[in-house]
Amino acid sequence: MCLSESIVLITQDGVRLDGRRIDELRPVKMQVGVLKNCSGSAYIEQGKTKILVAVQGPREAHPKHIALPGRAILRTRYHMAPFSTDERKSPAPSRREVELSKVIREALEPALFLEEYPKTVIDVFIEVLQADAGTRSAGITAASIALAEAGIPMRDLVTAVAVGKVGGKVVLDLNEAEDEHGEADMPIAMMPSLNKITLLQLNGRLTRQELEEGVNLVKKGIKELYSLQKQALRARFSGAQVEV
Amino acid sequence: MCLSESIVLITQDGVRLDGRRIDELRPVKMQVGVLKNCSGSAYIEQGKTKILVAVQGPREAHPKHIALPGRAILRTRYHMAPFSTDERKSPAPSRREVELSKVIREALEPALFLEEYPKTVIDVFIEVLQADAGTRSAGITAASIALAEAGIPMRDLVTAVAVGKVGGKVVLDLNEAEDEHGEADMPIAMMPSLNKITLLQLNGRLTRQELEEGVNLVKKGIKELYSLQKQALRARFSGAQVEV
Amino acid sequence: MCLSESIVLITQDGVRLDGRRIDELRPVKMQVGVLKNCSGSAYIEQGKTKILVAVQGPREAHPKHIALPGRAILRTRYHMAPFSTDERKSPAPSRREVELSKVIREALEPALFLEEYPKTVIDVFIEVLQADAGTRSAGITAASIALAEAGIPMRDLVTAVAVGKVGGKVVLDLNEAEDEHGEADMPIAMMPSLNKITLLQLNGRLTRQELEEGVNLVKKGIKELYSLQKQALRARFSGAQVEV
Amino acid sequence: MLADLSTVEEFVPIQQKELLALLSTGVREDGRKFDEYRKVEIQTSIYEKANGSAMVKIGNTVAVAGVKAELGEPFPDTPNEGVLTVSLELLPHASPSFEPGPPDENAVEMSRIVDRGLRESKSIKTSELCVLPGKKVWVIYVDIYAMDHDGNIVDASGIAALAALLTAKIPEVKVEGEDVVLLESTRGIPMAERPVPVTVAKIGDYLVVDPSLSEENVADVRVTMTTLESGIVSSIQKSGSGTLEEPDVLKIYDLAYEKGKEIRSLLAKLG
Amino acid sequence: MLADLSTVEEFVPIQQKELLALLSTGVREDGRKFDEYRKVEIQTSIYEKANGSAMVKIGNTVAVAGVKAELGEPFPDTPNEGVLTVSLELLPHASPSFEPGPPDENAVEMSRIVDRGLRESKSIKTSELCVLPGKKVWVIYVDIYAMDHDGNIVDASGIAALAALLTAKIPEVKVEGEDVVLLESTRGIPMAERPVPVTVAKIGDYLVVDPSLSEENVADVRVTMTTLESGIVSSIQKSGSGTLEEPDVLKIYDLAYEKGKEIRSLLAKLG
Amino acid sequence: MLADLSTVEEFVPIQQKELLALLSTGVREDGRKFDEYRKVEIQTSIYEKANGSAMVKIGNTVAVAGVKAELGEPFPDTPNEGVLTVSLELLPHASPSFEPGPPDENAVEMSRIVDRGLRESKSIKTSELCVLPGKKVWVIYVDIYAMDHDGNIVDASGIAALAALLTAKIPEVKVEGEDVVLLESTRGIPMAERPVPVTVAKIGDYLVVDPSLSEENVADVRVTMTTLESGIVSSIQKSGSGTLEEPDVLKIYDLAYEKGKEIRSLLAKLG
Repeated sequence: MCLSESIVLITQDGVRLDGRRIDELRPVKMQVGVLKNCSGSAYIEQGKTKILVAVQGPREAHPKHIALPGRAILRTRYHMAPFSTDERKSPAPSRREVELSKVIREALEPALFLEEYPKTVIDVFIEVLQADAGTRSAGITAASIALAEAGIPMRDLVTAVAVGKVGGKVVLDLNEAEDEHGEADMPIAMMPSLNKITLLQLNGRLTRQELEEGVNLVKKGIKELYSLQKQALRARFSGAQVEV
Repeated sequence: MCLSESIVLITQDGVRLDGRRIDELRPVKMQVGVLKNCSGSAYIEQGKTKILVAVQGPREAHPKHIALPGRAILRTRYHMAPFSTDERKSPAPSRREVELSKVIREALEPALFLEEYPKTVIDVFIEVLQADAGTRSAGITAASIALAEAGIPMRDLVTAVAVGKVGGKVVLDLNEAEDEHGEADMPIAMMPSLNKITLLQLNGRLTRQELEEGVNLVKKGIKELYSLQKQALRARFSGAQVEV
Repeated sequence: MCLSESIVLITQDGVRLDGRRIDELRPVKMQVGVLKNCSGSAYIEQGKTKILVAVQGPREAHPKHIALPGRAILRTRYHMAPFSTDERKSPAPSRREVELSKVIREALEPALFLEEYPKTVIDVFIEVLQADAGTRSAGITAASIALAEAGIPMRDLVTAVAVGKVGGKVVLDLNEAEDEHGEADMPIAMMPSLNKITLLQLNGRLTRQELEEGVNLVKKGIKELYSLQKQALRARFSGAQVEV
Repeated sequence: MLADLSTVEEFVPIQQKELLALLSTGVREDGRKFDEYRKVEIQTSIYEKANGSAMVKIGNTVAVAGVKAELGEPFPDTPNEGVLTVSLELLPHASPSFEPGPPDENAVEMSRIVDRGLRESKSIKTSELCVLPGKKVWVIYVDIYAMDHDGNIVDASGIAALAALLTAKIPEVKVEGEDVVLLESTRGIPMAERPVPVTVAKIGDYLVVDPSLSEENVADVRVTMTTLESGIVSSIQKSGSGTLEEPDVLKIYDLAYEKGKEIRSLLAKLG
Repeated sequence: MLADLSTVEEFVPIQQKELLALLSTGVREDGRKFDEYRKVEIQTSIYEKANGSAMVKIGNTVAVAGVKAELGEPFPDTPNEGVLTVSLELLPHASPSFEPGPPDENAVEMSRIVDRGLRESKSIKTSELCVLPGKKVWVIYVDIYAMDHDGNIVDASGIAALAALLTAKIPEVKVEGEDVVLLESTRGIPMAERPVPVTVAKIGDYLVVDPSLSEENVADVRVTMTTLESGIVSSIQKSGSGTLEEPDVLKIYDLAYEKGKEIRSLLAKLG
Repeated sequence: MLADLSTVEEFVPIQQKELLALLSTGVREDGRKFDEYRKVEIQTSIYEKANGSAMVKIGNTVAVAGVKAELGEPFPDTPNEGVLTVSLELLPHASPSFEPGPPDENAVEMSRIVDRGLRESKSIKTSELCVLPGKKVWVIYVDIYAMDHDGNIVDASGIAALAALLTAKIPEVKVEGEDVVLLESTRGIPMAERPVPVTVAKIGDYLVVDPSLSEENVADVRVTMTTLESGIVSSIQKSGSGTLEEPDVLKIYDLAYEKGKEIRSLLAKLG
């Protein structure tokens, strides 16, 4: 993250490069039930970021010794397709992907009643088909509705989006240019109805006050995404035809 | 595979670079029982191609969970020695070796009564010591007699050889120069007495008619190799001394 | 190992580069019980060589199928820290580390009553924090007292040190310059009270007579180290406070 | 929740018996005729960051291909030719039986079938991808993802790879001495052939084209033949531990060529 | 002998109940106050073959960091900047639950937390580590070892890395045309910031700073915030499958900044 | 079908008792004297595509070595010397207890014993393998395969490697400026020494040379000593979890030197 002086990421009037206001999400599209051979699936587009999520399970754990007697194991895999980035990404999992798989799992886990499926495993596969910033949060948002489609009982959905600091201002939902040339990126996931934070990360530099501003701003984005998640689930269960 | 104009791989009269006719095999040497510390073994030379095959098993499956209750598992490993090729080959298994291990297994499996050894594993190890084309087919031919020595009951032997297209003509049993500069390579394995095809691959370009010609020509080669296989088995079981 | 003419590793009077006599050990410091979260631990400095050893176990074997019904399995891992050498060492285990892990295990194993802990595993982790020759022998010397702290019953301690040939003379306990520019390095481990050799290796060139001389000289070093080992164990069990 | 593979295998004989009974009446489980391909849908240019991309659906089977072009070094033995690299990943999304991680033998085999189909037919004019002889050539990566597995991933993958290549755009370049400058303008990847893989399954004595997942599960053998417009077959792969009769070879060829033509006509509409 | 992880997990609820009862009386298991850090000891220059090294003890938790500097190539997109590479290994010495071998997700996460703390704060003036623009720069390897695990490895590792960097010496160089000569004289690694990570655990409703191992075992969540002298926070990581309330964020920030100052004053004494 | 390793180990005490009873009468299971090597057969130049190759049989133990020579870069610290790379694979053909795949610790140890035997004795004149100082040298790969394991793979491998090296042919080269041209004519690999490894097993109190598989299975210890014509010992390796008495060292040396001479005389006949 480096502050590049030559690019004006945001005008005096608070208009961003792509025309958005400070507190505006990118265009978002979500669909549930886009795949047939898994327990649940969802597709999300947030700006140019495009992600396909599938849930497999609950199913018997293999190998058996990983199973827990009192609850299901949740496993997550965050992965980027080789063609998802400007430079081709090696398909081998990077250290970044290992870390994100972990924090995403820990963002989803608090919402799930895993104790209802003892001795099983639930797999969440998040495949980034096109990466334009915000992939971990869009991945969480989509994973949550895929888990719902798979019938895993939940306390609440999990909804995520990043706030960041760009041209000195705290803004919502960075795109790639803002992420690269801005000063900070802070992805946050919440259970919106319960008002609990399940993921919190920061890369960059924020003052105490900006931290506070960020946490306030993010809730606006999460609220909007939450209602899109519920809409996508309704569309799925009202029997509407869904396509990838 | 590229048609190199400058090399005349075959004359007008149908004589090939190494003096063979179109429907002629390379010189073949087969021996059964060349190793002491395995269940079955065979050594084959076909032209300059030299291959050593060993069978280990049937034996208890490790780890146990791979075992099948109703039949033995057949595993095959096709591997090339680092010194077997013109350029030294890395000993790590290539994608080509992974694929050939699979198609070879599927070429041998139809001939075996695997249900006679439930819960066990039978390993076939094919080591190419010198590669001069036709290694997968020579490997199958040798593996089949090594399995016979190991006492695995069979419907029929499996016998394999390639046909190909060289200088516009469909020919039997390509050598390396023909494989490299010719137009097509089509290895085929059969259970000769049962007249069943168990392996069929093609790399290169053939017309429908050439495809038909190839399937006809290959049977001549398979018939000859089949009789050499039986001869090698007879030599082994008549108690003749055998050496690597 | 190459004989570099320009460096005088040893004077006519038998004085070595670092001032030691032919039969003199480097300064040695040993401490037992330096770590809290393992079954036993020891730290050794021998010249500039610095090594930390921990023992974990006896504990249940994982995966279970590696367990032996009649005795504990001993596992050893010899590893060098990336910052332990002049050029940064890759943290991935080298073939040298694999070999040394094996010979170290076989040097320690004869001293242990492994049959007292059937079905368990005992792990010995040897981490070289700074390498200045003699790391395998110092690692063995330290591992032995860490195993004693862990309460594993023993026939005798195991004590190790190298002899070598430097400037034409057989000397005790090579340092790095002597190892690199000398003619031979012969690490030896013994159970000192039982007078049994448990490790013997040689790299370099020795005559029959030098081999004999080396085996005699090494016993002087082993005797001195043995008494330091016992002193370190007494210090640990007399309750003295110990720090890394 | 799918039972694990070993159990599936145990049940095969029974399922096969039912399916064979059905096939003996001349119809397939999903009502198709033996030589009837499922509906094929092709979408292209779906990912802007890729030089080319395509999604192919064959019924409920979905495969996606992304093409990335990078300047790189040629192989020493072909200094004046671009490089083609094809890989196929069976996404764990596509089936409960697919595991994430490095490709297993099935994924390796399938990606090599697709790769050979493109390569042996000389579909790409690699000599036109040379930029600085012996030094810089275009390296074309084709990464294929099986996303939803309802049978016949190979054909879906091969068609997706072909569609992505046919519609890919790579930058034009200007060579100044030893330097290569990428221009704003783009061109297509020069293609000589449109090789289309068609898979036929043999179940008992019946040959059925474009097998569904349940047909694959009980099939003795699958054969993929890749044919060109001219009728030339450029790649064949038998897979599965069953056998073929000699006459099957030409029967399968005829099916593959016929269906290949139909699919090639769909590709022609991509422009 | 520690029980295996799955069993531990089963017992968590019970241990947590006991610890919560204790916390409700205002004290921690080891007698500390909620905002009390354990005693921190820092030793530096302990390995002569490393350019810099440090051992940090937080109570019974021990981490060691070694810095090696080598001349190498810059990344293509930052041709005039040195390279920083941070890695953390959880030595099997440190805990019966650590396995030797390639880092698992916990080790990867922790090393990335330490790495980001140093990187995002721009603590190292990487532009001053450029030797020959585009060709030769200093590559700084920071290898951290967790040696004894009694809780809060992340802070111990981050402080050890920082202490090793602050006291490291790298050779001065002379550039002659395209050749780089290493001189006898040395200099420090140019540092702009002293980012200190501080970890706070949430157990039930209680926030405790610098969690011990038994606190970590029952904590719902750990949050590591790395702050700078100016009060800027340069990296945050929540880890663990629990949740935070919104007001926790600033409470944790305040704890992290306060404790960071204390630790920074210890580092100031290193000279 | 061999029982798995753990079971074998359980049975060792019983087998050892029987073998010791036999040894106490002065004979070995196969009738050999304690200092008697099995029949050694050496064939060379068996693979035309290798620069050198050899098959060595010691009784029923078979090892094969292939030498490939390639032009490559020297190591930075020895810019004027060729490179020797030795590796040993225990083919799964050789024993039911060998697994295919990357070498385990036994294979690594054995290949390092063979490697050190060749390297520490300076058997190859690496300086004569330099083609363009600092840029191009011959890299000599020696790949050894244990094919049939009836005991004493190390000696078979070391002798096969030596025989393959002694009979290898590498192209002569012509250096034109920075270019290296390979000529049609060939020369041998320049050798200074013929280091021969000889392995002695200790079973109870008995030292037996060239142990068979059943002897290895019950031996407490194996010691391999590599000696040169001059009597110099250039490499020693004790392996196995048993112990040696001090006088064993010279006894083993004397056996190794004596048998090494016999084997060296066989190698002399290769021409």
